[in-house]
This record gives sequence, structure tokens and C-alpha cells, in this order.
Amino acid sequence: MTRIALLAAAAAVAMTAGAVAQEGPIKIGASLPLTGNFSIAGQKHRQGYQLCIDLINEKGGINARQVELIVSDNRSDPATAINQYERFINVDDVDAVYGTFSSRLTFPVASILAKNNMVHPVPAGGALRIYTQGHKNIFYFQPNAAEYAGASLKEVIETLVPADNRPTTAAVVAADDFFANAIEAGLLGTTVTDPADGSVVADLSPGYLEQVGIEVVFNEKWPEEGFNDWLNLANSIKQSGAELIVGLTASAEEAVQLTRALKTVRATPKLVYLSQGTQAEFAEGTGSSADGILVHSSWHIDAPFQSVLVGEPFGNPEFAVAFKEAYGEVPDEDSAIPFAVCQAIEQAMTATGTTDNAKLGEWLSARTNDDPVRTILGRFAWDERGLPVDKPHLMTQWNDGELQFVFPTDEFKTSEMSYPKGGF
Amino acid sequence: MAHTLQILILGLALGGVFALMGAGLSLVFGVMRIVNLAHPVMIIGGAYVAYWGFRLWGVDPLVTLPIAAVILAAVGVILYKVVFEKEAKAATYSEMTVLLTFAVAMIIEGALGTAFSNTQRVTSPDYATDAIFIGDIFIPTGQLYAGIVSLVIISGLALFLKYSRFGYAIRATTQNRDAASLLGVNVNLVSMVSFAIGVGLAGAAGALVSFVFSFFPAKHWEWIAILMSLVVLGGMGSILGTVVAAFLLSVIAAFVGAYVGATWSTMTFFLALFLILIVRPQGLFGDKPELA
Amino acid sequence: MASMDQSAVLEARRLYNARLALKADKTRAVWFPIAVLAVLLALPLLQLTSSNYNYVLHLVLYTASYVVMASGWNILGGFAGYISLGHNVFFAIGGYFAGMIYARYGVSTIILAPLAGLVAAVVGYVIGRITLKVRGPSFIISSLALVMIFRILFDNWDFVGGAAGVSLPAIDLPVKWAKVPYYYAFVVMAAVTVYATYRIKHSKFGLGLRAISKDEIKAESAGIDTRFYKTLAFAMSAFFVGMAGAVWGEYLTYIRPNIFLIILVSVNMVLMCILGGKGTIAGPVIGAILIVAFNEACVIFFGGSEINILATGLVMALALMFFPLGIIGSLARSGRLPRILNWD
Amino acid sequence: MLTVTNLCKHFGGIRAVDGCSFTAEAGKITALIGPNGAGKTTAFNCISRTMAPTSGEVWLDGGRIDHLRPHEITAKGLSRTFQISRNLADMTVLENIVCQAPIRGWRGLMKPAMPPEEVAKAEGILEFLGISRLAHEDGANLSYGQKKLMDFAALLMSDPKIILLDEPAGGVNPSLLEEIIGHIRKLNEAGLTVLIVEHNMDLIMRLSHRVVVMAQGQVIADGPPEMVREDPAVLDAYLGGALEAA
Amino acid sequence: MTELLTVTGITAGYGDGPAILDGAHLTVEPGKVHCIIGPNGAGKSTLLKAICGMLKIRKGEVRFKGERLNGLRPDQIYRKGIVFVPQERALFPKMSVRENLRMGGFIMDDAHELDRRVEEVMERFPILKERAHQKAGTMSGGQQQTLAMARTMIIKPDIVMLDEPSLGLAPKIVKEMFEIMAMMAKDGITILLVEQNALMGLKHADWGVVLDLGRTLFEGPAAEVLGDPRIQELYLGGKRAA
Repeated sequence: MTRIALLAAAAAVAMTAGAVAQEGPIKIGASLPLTGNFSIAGQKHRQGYQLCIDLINEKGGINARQVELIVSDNRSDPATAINQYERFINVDDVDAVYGTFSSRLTFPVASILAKNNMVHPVPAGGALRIYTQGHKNIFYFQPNAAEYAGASLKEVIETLVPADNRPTTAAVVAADDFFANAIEAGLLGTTVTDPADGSVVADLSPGYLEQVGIEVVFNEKWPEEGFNDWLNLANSIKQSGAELIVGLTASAEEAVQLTRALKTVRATPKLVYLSQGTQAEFAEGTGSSADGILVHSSWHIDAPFQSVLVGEPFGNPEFAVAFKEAYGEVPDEDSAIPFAVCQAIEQAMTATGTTDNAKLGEWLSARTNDDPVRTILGRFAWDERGLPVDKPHLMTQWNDGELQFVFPTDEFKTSEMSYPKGGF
Repeated sequence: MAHTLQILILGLALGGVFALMGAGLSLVFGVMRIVNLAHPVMIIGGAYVAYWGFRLWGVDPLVTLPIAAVILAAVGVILYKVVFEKEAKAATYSEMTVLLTFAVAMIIEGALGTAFSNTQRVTSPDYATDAIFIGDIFIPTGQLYAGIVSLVIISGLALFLKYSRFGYAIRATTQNRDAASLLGVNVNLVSMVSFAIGVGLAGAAGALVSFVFSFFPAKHWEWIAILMSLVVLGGMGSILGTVVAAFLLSVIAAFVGAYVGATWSTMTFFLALFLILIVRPQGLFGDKPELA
Repeated sequence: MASMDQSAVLEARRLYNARLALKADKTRAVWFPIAVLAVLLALPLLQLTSSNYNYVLHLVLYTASYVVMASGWNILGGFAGYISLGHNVFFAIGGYFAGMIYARYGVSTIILAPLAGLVAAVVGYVIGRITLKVRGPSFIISSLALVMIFRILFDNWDFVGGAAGVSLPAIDLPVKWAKVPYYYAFVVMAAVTVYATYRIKHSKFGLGLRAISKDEIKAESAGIDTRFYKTLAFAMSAFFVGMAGAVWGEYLTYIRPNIFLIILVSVNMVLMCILGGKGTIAGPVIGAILIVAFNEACVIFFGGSEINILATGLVMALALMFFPLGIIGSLARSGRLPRILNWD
Repeated sequence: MLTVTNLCKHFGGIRAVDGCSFTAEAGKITALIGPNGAGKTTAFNCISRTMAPTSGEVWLDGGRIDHLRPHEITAKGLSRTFQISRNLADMTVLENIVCQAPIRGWRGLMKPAMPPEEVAKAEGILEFLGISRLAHEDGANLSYGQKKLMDFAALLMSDPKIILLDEPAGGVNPSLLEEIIGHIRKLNEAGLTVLIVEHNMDLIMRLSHRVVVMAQGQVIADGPPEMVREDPAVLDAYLGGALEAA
Repeated sequence: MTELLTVTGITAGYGDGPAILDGAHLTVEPGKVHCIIGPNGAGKSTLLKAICGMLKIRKGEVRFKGERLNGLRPDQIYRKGIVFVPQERALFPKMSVRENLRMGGFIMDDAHELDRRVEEVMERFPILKERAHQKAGTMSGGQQQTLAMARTMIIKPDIVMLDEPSLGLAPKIVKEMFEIMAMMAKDGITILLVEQNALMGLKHADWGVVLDLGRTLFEGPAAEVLGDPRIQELYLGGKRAA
């Protein structure tokens, strides 16, 4: 028990120390899943945040103050994530926070940050329910909510697939994961309810697949942990004879497993769409089987988005170069999204000249499509729920070991989509 | 009908891999009464050996298998010397070792995670994603090779235990440690070697796992209860039982996965484990528990 | 019975024993835990100052929640000797039961906690009736299987949101005071749990559990209804763990299977008891404080990483190898237990 | 008092106890003897229900007890010791003994563990056995013989009507044996019924009122000690000739 | 006189527990039967366990044919030719009688010789030959004890130490055990016997040792021990036994 007293004393000292150092660097906290189930994405998020902060500091900081990023590992555990944000706010006395990865961590964190009146920029946490709880100052940094992600697939089929050769049947398989379930809900047209009180969050019927005349002939879910039976699943998909395979995996690894299994059973669909798989690991794990697979993405290396960093223009290609320089790898969206989060907070701080979260929130909420936040993910402006307005997903396709950008076709130069997929 | 046969084949294919994964666990329990909860994380250790061999030099995991086995066996020796040799005399030995191996599992997981990060890995030799098609029915070659290798290793182990003098010593130590010691068997050495063999088997299994499943350090939690169910159903300590249980449960799980739902297929293992412990704690091939 | 009427001798014995008992009482410093409790109860007053002590409150609250769970676990694991690695199942049951009622009807989980504990206890009783047939390693393994089974069940139960879980409304209080209700709930629960374990240990029931942990066949033939005792112990420990779960859900504003049903939660309970001293009253408390402090130190020094898991494993292994009786147990055995920690 | 009829206990194919019937009369000392593997201890275990009998009946005081659980049997007044002394380590002798005090109902459950009246009674018993100086010793630290005495003490704590002793003389040195014989006799004189399994013929002949001989799971002789020792079947199966060694 | 085995002032105990043996002495002469008696808790079994290496010797030393045995493991001591049959008999319950006998010769490198000796022993004990394929765990107590004693003869040891071979056995079987022991002695095997039934033990012994409180109180010819009134009073159950 004396231990507690000691801790209390230590914490008290830490807090007063924080209060004194007002004119030090701007401190920003981010709790990320550096270990555990989401570790890969978590690590990449850290790289994205850190790169952005480093570039800002190189350019002289925000409002002439250097920026310090405090990252801690929440082991993919919600309780720890909350604990760490509390720590950022109360002990480290941070000026702002960056969001964490995944809906399941974002959910509880959102409540805590709202309670503390912090601006909550969300890099990954697409479930509608997060934004329908009435939190102020929460901003999502990906194209739309997960439930609407399937709309892009629908448009791809409508615009890029020859009308006489469209798939008519689909197998939809999904991880039992927040994000995957949400996309599935959109595709299948389910009503999204809040299990807390049974209320309807959104009615998505009839669903995007039905809208393009595709019948779902096989639908299966696998557990988020401990699933080994990929061949069995792939075999069932093949047996269903579906022409479109929709694989809503929770991670790149599952995408690899599913693709390998589909290859092993020699499935021959016309089109394959996965929710994960833009990462280099996917290419490494699947090799040439990846060819022709569609993956939606929030970001693409070739997308010529123009953005701003500390008042200077900073294009998406420059980001790729800077990333390659810093980490020796080609970035993917798991680093690009957090980079955009960092950009937005920087722009808010620069514009308002303060780190007061209430003002930052006001400024971000006031963005419109004509006067948006400009990030390497493109323009962002949000509706009152905190979801981006007018922001479709990008569709990418693996071809010859390269991730190509195939949709939307109206904004930038895109590659030709290969179709049909055929075998793996 | 063809579909049913296909599911059966897929179940059996997984069973072969599980058999080797469980065999070492069973051996260690049989000889030392250690429920080695760190066994699954050691399998992952073996898988990393195969992974780096494949990634750095393109060596086939089946070739790295003996190396993985030897490296892990060495880990086993160290672990035995540092942790379990002392514990052998403790009164609450069996419970103590369960908790200790649990702690060891966390240590190894932490070490592997620090060294290799928690990225999921998989090796991709060509056969891993190939299959032999007989009409509509296919046999995945990756699992097929893994199963064959696994059965060869287990048969070798069984022959060794049955006919070699050392195997004789192992069996004697299993049945009555003090007695074996009093008849000239160096039981400490026997324990150490069989622990090393058990952990070495984990290494070998790891090499197979590297191309059959994907893996990362924290994945072992998912395997603990699955492997335990094999060992318990087979009768703790009976290697033959473990093999039979591995095939049996994998087939059931495959059918559950296909007909009930993929989310329920792993439930087969856990439910089986739970029920067996309650209904027939000695397992399929175990002896009746000692009398009061 | 023969020769039982030697009243003079017996009277002398009685006096002698009374003296011994008095001596035992004197070595116990009852004032200390009470003083600690008083300090903890007064701690939220810090919030009246201009600074924000939320994190301190959070740490105390977090520790207290683990005191509740570890002390609860201690009833089965420490007293009766049945090591369960699956007690987070009851954490989940308590959390879900109270959480769902809170979500649907707005009844505070703090009020619901005893009821949630009761539900957990009933489930615990039923499970105990089944699993307590086996002991030793088999029991430990069965408890692991239990977690897995419940994990899959909760993951697939749509009513409670499946794997995605349910988010709960946050309490409507200003930031400074939002933690205080939960703080008091956990501190009071911790105090009640510790006192309850004390009472249990010193009752016939506790004596019976100790006998069971040493030799079950002997205990049974000594006239102890071992099956009932163990199951009751299982239910009681489930009760406290369930209570902690109930309030924990609302505190986090989120209930989800992998908040409750991850192995680390039950490992923490076990580790705290073993480190502090299995079967002692103060052990789980000391263990909880040390482990929470240790985790906090890990975050500070390593920024939290895989090394955390490694370090936790290392602490557990070292504790098991060198202090199998735990800190309190080892100190007590060597007669060096400070009076203020002798709560037994 | 205690009647066993047609008791059977099979382990797989082995019939350890195979239709054994005998009676232990109230207030008498009955001995159960027989060669190794005759099923004596198994019969004992079935009576105290440490094992479930395969078939057969056990009656105590006119009530059937073979379906009861061990603690219920203890509550009915039948207490037993074990062949190899079982005691509770890390608990004092006093705790070991008080542990055996009967508990009634829920309220009894939450009563203090060591109420003064029970402690006094336990001390009285220790006094009677002459080992009161061991009261606060850890049960595990006792010597073999002291453990046997502690078993006795615990037995008496539950106010039994009948006690079952499993090889009380096994591994006990001659002087302690004398002491134990003395205690058994004294208790019997105070009205306690005793059923005893023992190999020490000296003890049996001196103490028992009646001897039941078992072989291969069945009773082969039953009668007063003098008669049994002359029985040729017993001599052949068990004693191996005349009784000179003891 | 040439001693085969000498124990000088050894102290030993279990784990970190108190010393059970506290300066015990023992001299073992070749070819004789030695019987150790003493009350419960005197340290008789502990002494045998200390000699065979199952317990750590804290002080003092054990010498066998002049060689120091301290610190050797049980298996090493077995190879020297000292066999210990503990109270629990040290059998392998799931192995057959023949396999159990073969285990007795585990240290032998010559498999044919081992087979020959197993046959030889089985010839001498017809009951074992009869049950050669039965699992040891399913035999009666007496048969198990016979097997345990017979097994000691496989390696033709110098010393066999028996810990209460009569424990829990029917009088008829006890007699048989002593007969087997006599047979072993006739073969020239030195016997070290711990016996609770002191009278019977001493009757079959050449040499008696009285152990109490972990110390050797008396050593001498068995007849002398039997005849000593003080020893009778203290350790043989008083006048009755005399």
C-alpha cells in the first residue's frame, strides 16, 4: 500500500513538472498496438506518425515549437489503450493525441477522449457505431465508414466489367472482425444495430451486391483467432461455384492464407476482391497468385494527391520518397493514413495558432470540400458525425507483382483492370 | 459423397501435422509429468528457423527440419538445466511445472517477438500451395508431405522408445522414477534427453507448421488448448494415443467447419478437451487413474 | 469419551491457549489495513485541488480491481488448492451481465455488481460441479479449455454484439469526477473482498478448504463434504471476480470478449497470488500492487513492447522458482513478516 | 452394528472383493485378516466409501450406507484411518484434529475455524493419547509413529460409534505397538466398536473378539480368534503353518 | 577384519528439513546378514537411502571397498554393486515380470548374458517363471516383494539393502521372504536389512545394529543384541518379547 503512496507522489511530481514546461515542445501521444494481433499495422502506424513529426520538426516545427511524439504499446488490448491515453492526458500532459488502430481499440478510446475534450483523429476505426454515439471532435481519416466500403466494389463492377460477362454469383467470406463484418453488412444489405439497446444504426438493404444483380451463394465467417482450416473454407467456396469471391479479411496475413488456399484448391472465379492485401507481405506470401486480385485501399502510392505540410506543398510522391529514405521500404496505407492524421492536426494547430483542443476541433469541424484539410490521402472534410464527406475508396489490383491503381477512373491516370481473374 | 470424402481428406491432412505437434508434448508429459505449456511457442521457434532458412537462403523447410529440431533440442537442454532439474523434487511438482512452463512460454514469446516482431510469417515452397487432383477430389501436397514426414518421425520415435536401450530407460523412468534410478538408470540424464527430444520434436513440427499455417510469436496461445486436447484425448503420455486423437479430432473439426460453420470448428478441440477431462480423464489410451 | 473429565488440566490448557491466541492477535496490526483504506477513501479529495489526479485514481482503481479478482481467485486457488487459469470467464460473465442491463435499462453497474457477482457465482457453481472432479494439471488444463469455449460462445452471441462487443454510455460527470464513482466502487469491493477472504480463512469452511488442498481423500473421510466445499469455493471466487467484471465494463465504456477473455487477465490473477503468497490474505493485495507497479515501470522504461511479456514471464518464473510460497508466505515462514503485513 | 453383505468390487477383470459378507458387532473388536491381495483394504475402502463398491450392501445401525459419500458416512459415526498415515501438511496437529470435528449446516460452516470448545476437546484427546506436547507441531514434522497416533486422535474427534483401523501396527516398532494396543483396548472398553485390518497376529490374537479371514475376495473363516487360528484353511492360506514367528 | 562398507558419522535429512541421521555409524562385513533395528523415526530407512545415494549426505562419509561413495547418484552406486530394495519395492507396474527382471540388468552390456541370468533367476523362483508375462502391477504384494528381491540377484551384487521386506505381508509370506533372504546370503551376498519386526529380523541376522535418534547406539552380534535386557526393554517391546 505504501507503494501506492509512492506512485501517487511520483505522479504528482510528474504532473507539476509537466505544467511548468509549458513552452517546451508540443507533445502528442499515440497508443498503438505494437504487439499482439494488430502489431504489423501498429508498427506501420508508428512509422507514419514518426515520419510526419520528423518532417515537421525539420521544417521548423508547429508554430515555431518542436513536436515530440510519445508512443506506447497497448498490446492490442482495449483496457491498456484506455489506460495509456489517460496517462498521456493526465501524466504526460500532452497537447494532442493521435488515434489508435482498429475499431475495437478505437471504440473505448473514443469515449475517454471525448470525456477529456480531446480532438480524436481516427486513422483506423471504421465502424459506423463509433460515430453515431454523438461524440464531438472525432474525425475519421479514411474514405467513409466501413459499411460503405462495398459501394466502391459495386461501382467497379458497374463501370469496369463488361456487362455481358459480369459475375452473377458471389461467395462472401469474412473474418469475425469489426471492420470485415461492417463491409459485409454493406455488401449483403444487413441492418446495422447497436447491441447495447437494439436500436438501428443504419439500414443498408438491399446491399451493394444485390444492386448489381449478384446472388450470394455462399456466406461464411471464421473466428478472429485460432482458425486453421483454410483449405476446407476454400474448398467450400470452390464448390459453391461463385464467380465473384469476396474475402473480407481482418489482416494481410489472413488474406495471404485465403489466397494460398484458393490457389491450392484451384478455384477459378472471374473476380476476387479482398479487403486487405495492399501490403508488401501479401505479395511476398502469395507470389503470382495475387495477380488480378482487387483490394480496396484508402491510399495508393501513385495517387497524385497534393497536400500541405507546415504550410508548404507536400505531394504524395514526396511522402513515398521520404518514407523510403527513412525506413528503406515502400510505404503502404497503414503508414500513409497516420501520416495524414498528423498532417491534419498540424494544419489545425498552424491555422488556429494554438494547441487548445476545443479550438482545433472547431477548426476541423468547419472544413468543407472547398476548404478542406489537405493530406496525402487527398482532401478531407467531415459531416457532423465525423465521417468524411464525398470520399470513395480507391480500388487497386495486383498485376505482375505490382499494385496498380484501377478505380476511380475519373481523378487520375489509372491502369487497365485485368478481367477475368481465372485461376490463381 | 465426393464432398464428404474431400472433407475427410482435408481433416486427415491437418491431422498429420497436429500429430507431430502433439507428440513431443505427450512424450514430455509421459516421462517427466510436465504439462509443457511452452510447447506451442517452441513449435513457433522451430517455424522461425525454417522461415529464416527459407527466406535468407531459399532452403526448403523440409531440409531445415533436422536443424530446427537440433536447435530446439539444445534450447530444451538449457531449459531443463536451468528450470526443471531443481523442480523435480518439489512437492507440488506437477502444478508448479504447469505454471513454470506457462511463464517460460511468455518469456519465449517475448524474446521471439522482440527479435522477429509479431508479423505473421509463412514459408512458401512450391508444394505448399499445390494439390494432387484425383478427379474432383484433391489432396493438398503441403499437408500431405507434412503428414508423411510427421508420421515417419513419430514411427521412428516409437521404434526408438520400444527397442533401444535408451528407450527402455525412458519407459522405466516414466513408470517409476525412483526405481529406475535404483537400477542404474541415470534418471536425470534420461529426463533431460527426453525433454530435449520432446522440444526437438516441437522444432521439427515447427518446420512443418511454417508452410502449413502462418505463424507469429503470439500465435501459440491459440494452439495450447488444441494441442492439449490431443494429448489428453490420447491419454496423457501415450504417443500413439496422441496421433490417433490428432487425426480423429481434425476430421471432426473439418466436418464441423464444413457443416456447422467455420467459427465453430476449433470449438471441437476445446469441447473435446473439456469433456474428456470430465468423463474419461485417462483419455482413449491411458490407464485408469491410480486407486485411492 | 474416556478421560475427558480432567477438568483441571483442561482449564490450564485453555488458559495457555488463550494466551497463545492473544499473542497471535498482538502480532497482527489491524490498524494498518484500516488506515490504508482510510487514506484511499480520502484520496479523491485531491481532485479538489487545481491539478488533475485522474491517473493516480486510475492506478489505484486498477490495482483495486485486481485486488478483488486476485483475492477472489485466492479462495479457490490459494485456500482449496485448485489453480484456475480460466477465472476471467467470470470476469466476462459479470461484465456482460451488468453491462447489458446497464446498456438496455441504464441501471448503474455499481448497483448491479452484487447481482452480477451472484450470476457469476451460479455459473461458477455449475461449472465447478463439472470440472472440480479432476485436480492438479488436469484441472488447470480444463480451466484453459473453459476460457476458449466461452470465448467462442461470446464471439458468436449476436445479442451481446458478438466479437465486436457493445459500447456503453459513459457516466455523465465532469472529467475530474468521472472516475470517482468507479474508484469508490473498486476500493470498497477490494476492502470487502479482503475482509471476506479473511473471514472465510478463519471459518470452518476455510479450514475445510485447507484440508482439501492438502489431501482430499483424508478431508473427505474426516467428514468434510469436499465436493460441496470446493464447489462453494469455486462459486465464491467466481462471485468476486464477477463483481469486478461488472463495474470494469462500465468503467471502460466497452464490453467485448477480448477485453475479458484474454489469457493475460487470468495470468495476472494467478501471478499476483503466487507472487504475494497463495493462501494468505495480504498476498493477493501485495501481489496486485507489485504487478501493477511492475507493468507501469515496464511502460515507463521500455515504452511497452514485447519485452513486457518477456519481463512478466521472467518475474513469474523467478517467483515460482525462488519464492514458491510468495512474498508473504516466505517472510512468514522465516518469521520476518512485518506486523503490518500480517493480515492472516 | 456394521453388516456387510455380498460386497463386490471389480477392477476391470480383477475381482478384488468378490461377494464378501461379515458383521462387526457393537462394542466388540472385529479383525479382518487374510493373505496379501485378499481384498481386505479394498473391502475397507468400500465400506468407508473411499471407493464405490461394484455391488453389495453395507448397513450401519440398521441404515444402508453403501450409497452415501464418505463424509456422510463419517457423519453417521463411522471413522477410519489409512494404511499409510494421511495427514495434512502445513497444518498443526491441533488443526489436523479439529478439522475432523462435525459441522452442522450453513451456520456451522461459517463458525470460527478453531472454536475454544473444540480445541479443548482436541486437547483432551491428545492428553488421553499422551501426545499433548505435539499440539502446535506441524503435522508433516511428526515421526511415523506420532502420525499414527495423530490419526487416532483425529478419529476420536468426530465422536464415532465405530472405527475402522487399517494396519495400525504396520511399520510400528514394538514399544509403540504396545501403546497402540493399550489405546484400542481402552477405547473399546469405553464402548467403541472397532474393525481392524492387520497382519500382526500377536495384536489380533490379543485384542479381537472375533476374526474374519478373507482370501481371494471372499470370507473363508469367521469366528473367535482361538477357533480361527486352528482352522486348517487359514493356516494354509495365511499363516503358513503353526504360529511361532509372532 | 575386512569391512565391505563403512559408514562414519553421517548426517542427512530430507530436502531442507531437519537432520534425521545425526552421526550414524555402520560397519558392514562381507557375507553377513546385518539387521538394523530401532524405533520409528530413528532414521533406519534414511540410513539406507543415504547409502544408496537417494539422499544427500551432509556430513560424514560412506566408503565401499575403500572407495568414497559420497555425492554419487543412485545409478552410479548401483553400478558399484550395491542394490537397494525400498519399502515400495521399486517395480515397474506396467512392465511384465520378465521385463522387470531385465531392468535389473539394465547396466549390463551383454544382452545374452542378461537373458541367461534372467532365466537363471526365474528357474530359482518358479512363481516368477509362471507369471513371466504378467504385468508387475497386477500381482499381489507378496509376489511383488519376491520379484523385487529376485531382481537383485541379476547383477550378482555385493550388497543388497532391504527396507522392511515384511511390511504389510501376511505371516506366511513373511516367512518366505526370510527364506529368500537366507538363500541370498548363502550365495555370498551381503545383506543389510531394516526390520520393524526386530525380533524376527535379528533371529535371521548375524549382526545387529540399534539406531535411535539418528545415531548408532549399539553394534554387535545379533544374538548379543537379542540378549541385552536394556535393548529388549527399549526396542523389542519389553518383557513380553523375551
